[in-house]
Amino acid sequence: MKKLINKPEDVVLEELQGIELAHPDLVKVHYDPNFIYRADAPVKGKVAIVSGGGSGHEPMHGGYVGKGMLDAACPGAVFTSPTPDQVLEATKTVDGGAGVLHIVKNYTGDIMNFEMAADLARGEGIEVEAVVVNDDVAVEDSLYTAGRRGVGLTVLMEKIVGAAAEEGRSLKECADLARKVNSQGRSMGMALTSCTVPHVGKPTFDLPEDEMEIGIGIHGEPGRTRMKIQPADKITELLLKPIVEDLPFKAGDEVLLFVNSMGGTPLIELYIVYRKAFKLLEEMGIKVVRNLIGPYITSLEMAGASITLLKMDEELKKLWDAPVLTPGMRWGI
Amino acid sequence: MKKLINKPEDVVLEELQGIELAHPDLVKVHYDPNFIYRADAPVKGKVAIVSGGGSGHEPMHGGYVGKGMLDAACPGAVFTSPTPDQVLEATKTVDGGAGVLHIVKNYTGDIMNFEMAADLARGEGIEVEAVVVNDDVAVEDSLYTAGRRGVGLTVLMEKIVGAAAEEGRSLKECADLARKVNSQGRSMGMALTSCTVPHVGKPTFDLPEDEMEIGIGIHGEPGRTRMKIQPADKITELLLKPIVEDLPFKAGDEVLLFVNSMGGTPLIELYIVYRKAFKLLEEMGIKVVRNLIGPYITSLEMAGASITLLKMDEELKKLWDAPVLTPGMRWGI
Amino acid sequence: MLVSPDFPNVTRFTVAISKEDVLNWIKTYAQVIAENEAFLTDLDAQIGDADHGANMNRGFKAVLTKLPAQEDKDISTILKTVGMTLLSTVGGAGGPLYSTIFLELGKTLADKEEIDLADWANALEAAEKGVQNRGKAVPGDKTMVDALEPAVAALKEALAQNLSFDEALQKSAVAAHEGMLATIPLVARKGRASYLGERSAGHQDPGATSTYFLIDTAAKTWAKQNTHK
Amino acid sequence: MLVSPDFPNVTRFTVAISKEDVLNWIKTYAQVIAENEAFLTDLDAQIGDADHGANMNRGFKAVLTKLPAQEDKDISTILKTVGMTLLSTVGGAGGPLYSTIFLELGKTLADKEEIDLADWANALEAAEKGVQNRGKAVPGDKTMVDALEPAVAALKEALAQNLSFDEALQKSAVAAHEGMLATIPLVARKGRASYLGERSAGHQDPGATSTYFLIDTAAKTWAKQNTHK
Ligand SMILES: Nc1ncnc2c1ncn2[C@@H]1O[C@H](COP(=O)(O)OP(=O)(O)O)[C@@H](O)[C@H]1O
Ligand SMILES: Nc1ncnc2c1ncn2[C@@H]1O[C@H](COP(=O)(O)OP(=O)(O)O)[C@@H](O)[C@H]1O
Ligand SMILES: [Mg+2]
Ligand SMILES: [Mg+2]
Ligand SMILES: [Mg+2]
Ligand SMILES: [Mg+2]
Repeated sequence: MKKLINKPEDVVLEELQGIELAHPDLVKVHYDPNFIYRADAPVKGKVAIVSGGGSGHEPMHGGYVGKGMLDAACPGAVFTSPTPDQVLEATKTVDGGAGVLHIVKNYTGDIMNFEMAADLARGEGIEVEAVVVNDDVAVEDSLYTAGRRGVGLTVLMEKIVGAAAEEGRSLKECADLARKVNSQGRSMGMALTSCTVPHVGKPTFDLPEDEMEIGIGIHGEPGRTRMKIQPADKITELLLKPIVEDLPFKAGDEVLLFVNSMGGTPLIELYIVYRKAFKLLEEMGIKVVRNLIGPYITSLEMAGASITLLKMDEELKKLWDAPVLTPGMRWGI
Repeated sequence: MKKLINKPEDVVLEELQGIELAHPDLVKVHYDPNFIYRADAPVKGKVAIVSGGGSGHEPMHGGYVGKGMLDAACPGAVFTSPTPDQVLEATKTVDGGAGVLHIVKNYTGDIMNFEMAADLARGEGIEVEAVVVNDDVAVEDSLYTAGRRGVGLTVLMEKIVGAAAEEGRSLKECADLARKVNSQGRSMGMALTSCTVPHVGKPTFDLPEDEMEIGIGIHGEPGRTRMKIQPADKITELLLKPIVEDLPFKAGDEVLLFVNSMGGTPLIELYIVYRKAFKLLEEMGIKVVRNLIGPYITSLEMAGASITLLKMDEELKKLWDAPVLTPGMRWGI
Repeated sequence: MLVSPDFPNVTRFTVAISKEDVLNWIKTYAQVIAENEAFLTDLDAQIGDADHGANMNRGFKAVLTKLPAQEDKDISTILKTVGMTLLSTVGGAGGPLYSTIFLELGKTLADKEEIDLADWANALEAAEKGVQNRGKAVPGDKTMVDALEPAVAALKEALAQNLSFDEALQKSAVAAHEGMLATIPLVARKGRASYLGERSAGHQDPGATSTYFLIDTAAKTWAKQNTHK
Repeated sequence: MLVSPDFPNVTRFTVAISKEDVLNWIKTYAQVIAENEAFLTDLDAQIGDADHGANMNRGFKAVLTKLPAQEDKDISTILKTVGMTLLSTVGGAGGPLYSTIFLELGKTLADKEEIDLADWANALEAAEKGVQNRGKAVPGDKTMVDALEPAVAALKEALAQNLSFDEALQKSAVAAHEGMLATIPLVARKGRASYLGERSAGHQDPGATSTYFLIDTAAKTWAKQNTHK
């Protein structure tokens, strides 16, 4: 295992210490239970946005805490959803009296832990709403399964809903907006290599030198299919097509195109993918009006990429463009 | 070779196409010869800052073109310095009448190609100054060698000098400032894995599963020593100590601490390194007043990290904080 | 040897589970989990995210540090403390679910100084219901329910058949084991493995495996080497 | 067969290098580079950045596309065109240096319809000086100068010794080869390999290798199979 870490069991703690030392102007870190929260929390009268999930997806979620985005993020162990006490404490800490919105990725563990925390918080008199992100078209959806995973769209939702909260919208309005974002966004990812969970010490899966995994999850969960490595243009097609067909996105639609690195794939390759995705969309009459390109929701050092499309309208564009000041995303401030 | 690319020989071209499609508001791309330049170039009366170098270090340099940073960047083939015609054309395109500053990393190829371009540009009546960055303490310096490599400090220099040019400083002032930054900054890097140059198709070097390379260059050039992998804290010490001793940085100094990913190392690990570096500096009485953490000067997908320290003063702090709007670095706008 | 009031024609041992037995069970299970961390993680790597072993081990290590201060509390309090500790240390799907098991056991066994087989069957049934309520999985979904549910059924059947204490526990362990193995061909419909669809078939469910260990450890640590009826 | 005016006692062939020879040399070299791309890159991977083969190959592929339009130009123009093409396609250290070689050859051979051995020696010496001026490397710095300098020296010596055309070219190729091999133990003082310090010793310099190929290709493509004095 080749990592810049000390002991595997200290990875999350030491990362939090690093974040605390690096961004004292933006965030504070609470330990035991662990959560990262806005330096100026609670913001009186503002709906607070809380998210969280397993660690290993940095900058998500801790890197998105700050003005215009999250009020708190609860990092679990690597790839393990946080516990209810983390979410409860974070919720209590950032509640500014206008209620708290939980943004939860659709994983059984995340759902259960956030639900328990929400129940406990409500028991303490805090108004809590939860919205589940489930944008991964790699997963077949069904009433009788756990449904789709929450992946890249989470980043976009946190930015957009964070802006709405900053604007002064109510808890219900924020939750409705989050559900709207969820209904208009779709993602799919692929991996060229496996990630290695620190406490496991070896790759989660073996991927031969000439193969790739299409439809990979952000925790190294196996995907839809394994196949021979294809050129980037072909891979881009393999990811984009199911996304477009699922919603479906249609000619005339305006979209945000988000090309994300799984961690180990460098920016130079993301631009190659972006280029092809842009052209494919153009051919379909779909107009890219905003974009995001980089490692924003990662799976440790996994090489690979994901594509997220979000259908945009004037409201979403305005909220996307609104100022944001966090360790991981910043503009306008 | 596991990469999201099409043909190895098309990597740079397609990356440029991606950048062009992604950031039309910020930059334009000129092909054949290849360079990326500010969408609003030439900025009349402003000193233009031009840099460049081999591709494979993204977001450097193309990602740093925009308001408050570079006016143009000339990308060579992967890990190969650009050619004089690229630099000449870029220089002519962005010259706003106040002269052009070339920021050149200290590699024989870069030096020679930029020098030839500068000579040609001067022949066409453009005032050109060049400043060489050579901050890599891993390399022993001597009058009788090619000296030290230019690495992480380049990013900081481009930001700071870019802000100075935006402020309206003269060519001489910008060049002096660049030399000041160079004289006050030092870097060192390490690798956990090799990078793979696309047209080579296999790793540049073999690094056994339990070894690392200390003092690595950003082109996968071998470093100072190879040794068994150590814990992150120890590695941080191995990088930081030679940096601090070289300038030397002293108790009471204010510094910018830049912890950089070589490409394949994810953010979670950078924060662990940042934490230790911060603490070591604290113990030495050196105060971190600014920081930068992320993949800003990479070596394709190489896993590893580098540390750069820059001694700060009020002038540098003000210029660092000045607004910047580029694909790869953005704040205040 | 007493005549059971429920089954008047049959003599049976009043073999009961003491607080020490419960503590012993939990401590032994913590050890089993530690020893099987890599195994559970390997199972999870195949159809999940390679953390089930680490999650459970982190949780039960925390339990072990909490136990000393609990040794003079009653069985119910001990079980609830285990549940609360797991809730705040395990995370993931396993955290709330294992927490639920122990919280339900604690709730059902309130005020008990000792537990007999019927108590145990009732408590375990409550735990199973709790898990099903929380996770919405039913038998056949390829989850820990697939080990828990047959264990409860086997216990109840053993009670009905008036099997010995050891035999009853043994039957529940065997049933859990079979339930665990039966997850192999299943296509997951709940939990992270369900994202795999058909590709989840052919792999043993990690949660069902750790649950089998839980039931099996009970059978082993509580066995009285008493095979009489 | 004429009596040489410089060496009146000796008869020698006026064996000259024609424009076709020059074109042939360049084309053959492009092929040699293409065949040795991986080899040159491997050498560069050890003490550099693994691009020398690709850089040279990119440059000479571009040269090949430029040549057809140059075939009716004179030798000097052809050589300068090669130099300019390399300058704008190779990049790195190799680009300006190889460009300098061809530009200097072109400059020195201005107006020549044919090149004799003395012309060639002069031109190659000018190229060597040009490389040294541009790169500031001296012999022993572990660079292409270490192949170029002995090749020039050998040519001049062969001229002084009045060796045959073929022999003279052969001597220069052998000298370049020896110079190339002699880079192996050297510690680099110029170029990217110099960053390695002592660790650069034990590896053959890629630029010296491609330069040896250049000299060797000249010897091979220009050989007249004439060993008379
Ligand atoms: N809805 C559910 N109901 C019951 N058990 C479940 C459910 N979802 C998951 N599980 C169990 O949890 C196990 C995985 O636990 P763990 O790896 O700790 O959590 P995570 O899946 O969050 O990483 C699965 O093997 C399965 O037995
Ligand atoms: N200053 C110099 N003078 C002469 N030759 C040099 C000099 N620096 C480098 N070289 C030659 O260039 C070769 C490397 O070329 P190449 O790999 O194409 O460029 P780069 O080093 O920029 O990647 C070296 O092997 C060496 O022979
Ligand atoms: Mg998990
Ligand atoms: Mg190079
Ligand atoms: Mg798991
Ligand atoms: Mg090279």
